[in-house]
Amino acid sequence: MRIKEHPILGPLPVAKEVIIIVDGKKIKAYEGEMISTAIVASGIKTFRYTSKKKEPRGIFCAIGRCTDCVMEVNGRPNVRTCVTPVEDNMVINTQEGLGIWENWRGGG
Amino acid sequence: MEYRRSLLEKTNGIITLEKIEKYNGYPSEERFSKGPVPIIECIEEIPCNPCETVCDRHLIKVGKPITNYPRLIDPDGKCTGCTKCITICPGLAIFIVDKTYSENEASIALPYEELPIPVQGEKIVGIDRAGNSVCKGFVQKVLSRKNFDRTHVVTIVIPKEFADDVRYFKRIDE
Amino acid sequence: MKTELAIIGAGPAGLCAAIEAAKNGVDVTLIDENRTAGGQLFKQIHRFFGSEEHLAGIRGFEIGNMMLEDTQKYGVKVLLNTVVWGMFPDLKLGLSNGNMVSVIEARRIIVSTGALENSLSFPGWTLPNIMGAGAAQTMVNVNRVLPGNKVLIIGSGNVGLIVAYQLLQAGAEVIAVVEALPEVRGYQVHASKIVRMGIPIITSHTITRAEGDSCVRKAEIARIDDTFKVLKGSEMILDVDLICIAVGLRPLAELCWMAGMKFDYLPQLGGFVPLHNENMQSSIEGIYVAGDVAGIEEASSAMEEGKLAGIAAGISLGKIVKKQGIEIINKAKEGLRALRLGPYGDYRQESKEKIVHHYYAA
Amino acid sequence: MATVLKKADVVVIGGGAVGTAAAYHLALRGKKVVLCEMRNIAAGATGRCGGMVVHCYGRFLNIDKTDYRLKFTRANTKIMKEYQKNFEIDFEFRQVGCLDIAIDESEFNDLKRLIEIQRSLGDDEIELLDRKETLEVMPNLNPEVIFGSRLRKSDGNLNPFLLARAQALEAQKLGAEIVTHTKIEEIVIKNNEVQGVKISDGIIESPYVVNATNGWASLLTEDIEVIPVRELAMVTERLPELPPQPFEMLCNGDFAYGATQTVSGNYNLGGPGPARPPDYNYFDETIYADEVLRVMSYIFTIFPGLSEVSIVRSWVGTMGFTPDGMPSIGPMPGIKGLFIVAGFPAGMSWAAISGKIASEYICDGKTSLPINRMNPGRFTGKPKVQWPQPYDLTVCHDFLTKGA
Repeated sequence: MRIKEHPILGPLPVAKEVIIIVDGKKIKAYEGEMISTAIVASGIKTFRYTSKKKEPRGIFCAIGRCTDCVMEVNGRPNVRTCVTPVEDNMVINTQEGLGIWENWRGGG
Repeated sequence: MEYRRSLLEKTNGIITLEKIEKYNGYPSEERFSKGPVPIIECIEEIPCNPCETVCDRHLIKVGKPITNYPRLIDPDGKCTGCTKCITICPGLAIFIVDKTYSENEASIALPYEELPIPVQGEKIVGIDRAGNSVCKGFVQKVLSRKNFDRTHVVTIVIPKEFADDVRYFKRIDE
Repeated sequence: MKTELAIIGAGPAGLCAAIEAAKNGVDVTLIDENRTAGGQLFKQIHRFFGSEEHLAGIRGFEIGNMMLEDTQKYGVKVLLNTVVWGMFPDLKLGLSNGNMVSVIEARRIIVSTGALENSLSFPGWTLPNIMGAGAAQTMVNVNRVLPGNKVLIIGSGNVGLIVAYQLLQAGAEVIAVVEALPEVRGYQVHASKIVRMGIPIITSHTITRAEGDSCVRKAEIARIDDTFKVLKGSEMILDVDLICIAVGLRPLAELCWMAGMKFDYLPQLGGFVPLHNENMQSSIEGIYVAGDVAGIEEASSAMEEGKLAGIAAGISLGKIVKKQGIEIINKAKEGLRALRLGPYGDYRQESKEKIVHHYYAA
Repeated sequence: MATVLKKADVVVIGGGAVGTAAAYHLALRGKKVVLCEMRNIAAGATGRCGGMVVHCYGRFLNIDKTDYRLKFTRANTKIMKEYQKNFEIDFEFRQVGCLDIAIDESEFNDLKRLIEIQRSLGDDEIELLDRKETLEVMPNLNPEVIFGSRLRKSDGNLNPFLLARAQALEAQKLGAEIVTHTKIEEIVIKNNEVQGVKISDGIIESPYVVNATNGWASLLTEDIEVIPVRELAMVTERLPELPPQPFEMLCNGDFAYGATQTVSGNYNLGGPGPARPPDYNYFDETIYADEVLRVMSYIFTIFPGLSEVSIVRSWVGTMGFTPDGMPSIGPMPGIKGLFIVAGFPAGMSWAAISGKIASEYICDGKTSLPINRMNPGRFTGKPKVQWPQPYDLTVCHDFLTKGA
């Protein structure tokens, strides 16, 4: 959940509210924050399932290095949600294995 | 959670009065009788000396190199209890103990960086260096100055015999 | 695109290098893949150690803000959201920003790309909400969101101890800090603080298993002997929903490998470290390294190494008068020497001397 | 006199797909084999290539020897299918087809002529596809650029690391010794007879030596003249399998740019990376910005979808060409006991059969397939081929296609 009041950092900075759609559900987010922030704030911890063993995975490094937090964003899989800021009505899906490339020019 | 107690029993990393006495020195009862005394509980050679530079009366000595153990040099009780040293210390390892607060009570000014900030008069439990609750007391004063950069100085009052052990507190209602 | 000095990574080392060089007339381009500069500074809400020159007593993110202002003041060109995807032999850097790909040519390069947290494998280690302690610190202090409420921390170095405190500040309950070795690894002052606040530090213990489904739910810790063998029967199951791994960091030196730098293996400095001399010049002419990429230390040393590299590059570019440059270099070296003392500093000083020795021997 | 470290029936030099194949097939015949590798298994060309299995690599060059080459590459595929039945390691060999793409009308007409020649030489598999048919087989290609293609359904790809490791493991199980990080200083020859090999701390005595070092082969045996060719390779992030999935594209004549998808979903991209002035060092494994951009942008014109995909890593590999484009497989004339297996532009399509032939020759003195056209000594005494300098693509294209 979001840290509304922090002893050192003070209150949450005011930011424009945006809506993102995660697995079909509308979730509130703040402009400029990372996708992973909004996802974790909404209580979701699993971002993807691995392709072979279908195991749940979530944030590990939070600095865009380990790719364990990748999800499908606007029809493109493998997007590192910990370093990608949210945009209004972004469509985000939990990634199953290698994910589905929707409107990809290279798509089959 | 029942394992809470068994975990606490096994804990390591507790700083002891002997070590403080050995590395930083601990005020004598005679020095305590003169008024507030900063207690520095920083028993390792770590490269750090803001406590030395912040004291307007130059009562804390580190010297060169800055890994020397910090020591209070204030035999005549020049310390005014201004608490600058408490809030500058990166390790939150400095407290001011005033055993002259009252006949059988002592006050302890300690750094506090959590929410909610305590309120004057609030009932508290005194916690020692190992995390154990050892006595009851109350919040005597809360200082929240801008130049303390978000570290508040909470002064609690507890029975005098615990003044050498209590270094933290918890609210009663918690 | 051409520049005199390209600096890769705008953390404490990169920022200091950029400021010191630009202050002395060098045309600097500072490149960082993130949306904001500052690197680890902005998740460090605690006060820095060191002395006045190291800006001790000031909180990490305040230092970050001060440096961002200085970069504007001294005219540093800052390229954010820009990934350096390649460092090529003739001091060329491949950049990409969005889907715009370009190549920048520099006369000198400073690599200050920082470090990555180590992971630790145990049954269940890939479960969601088992993350690096630095990652949790970023989530809490930068992204302002608490990933879990009942936290177990593995590793009692400064990162483990500080993150335990900062999770508590953010309102989480820290169940315990678990340490494999018999004694606490980080500064005593950090340990004393969390112990008095009720967080037990359990030494000679490690995590043997984690369980959960869409999130970690349980962690099993157990006592181990000095050969790290688990003592049967000493297992304890803890209810947790977040496990933070604080078992050290390693340099993020892919660009250094790619450019063909020579390396040394020094576990005390995080593993494979690019060879460099006392002025941070790497084994490749014209390329310097600074900060955690040149050996894991803390932000204060990274800042001093950044100054060192910035000035050394400025001198070799002929833009900084040698005499004046040497003064700043010696001051930075004094700053580093002061930080590399005592039980937590001696081994780093010794390792750094070994690197410089191998640099000249290679 | 250097100390004799050990004795072997055969010393194989080179730990790539070809060397490990030779070690395996020799060990299968009960020979005491020692394989020496300068770096690590599959650290040379094998570990840097796209893993393509192409039964008839290239276009004009050696088109007249189609039937001869198909004997080897078809036998190679048969052996690899046997491997798959009893090898412990699965090296991910799949026959998903290969498209050789024509990017303009003249190339398309070339392909038409080539296919007639191939068919006349007994190649019943090769098919000519026009643009529509090509795009049906691989819809992600760029219709504006594609004119048509040549398709062979039995081509495919494999994991080159795993092939080399699989063969090495099976060879070890049969008693072969694999020695890595061991550089051969010289092949010891006394009065034209192999005595063994010299390494830093001594000699390994052996009556037979197999030189399977491909791009580096001429450094140990000058006269066989294998020319190292620098190739740039890249790998993308993992993508779902693109249905249907013939993989590799050969285009722009013999200087192939290629894209092949691995079993785990990454796309391997490749293209020519000519050696750089001033010293034109073909063994230079460092990467240069301009060549990465060139290979990437060329492939993206053919396969636009890939431009939205991240490139994760790029590296350089060293292939081995011979002046006439045919591999050099056979005993070295005039030197008893020295067998050469080198000079493969498409190593993965020849490795297994070349290893088997080496073991046949060493064990039986004859081979199951005729190796007369690949005599390693065929260039001895002829003027050394001067690789055209500066080595630029168009010049080399003509050089390779029209021969020396």
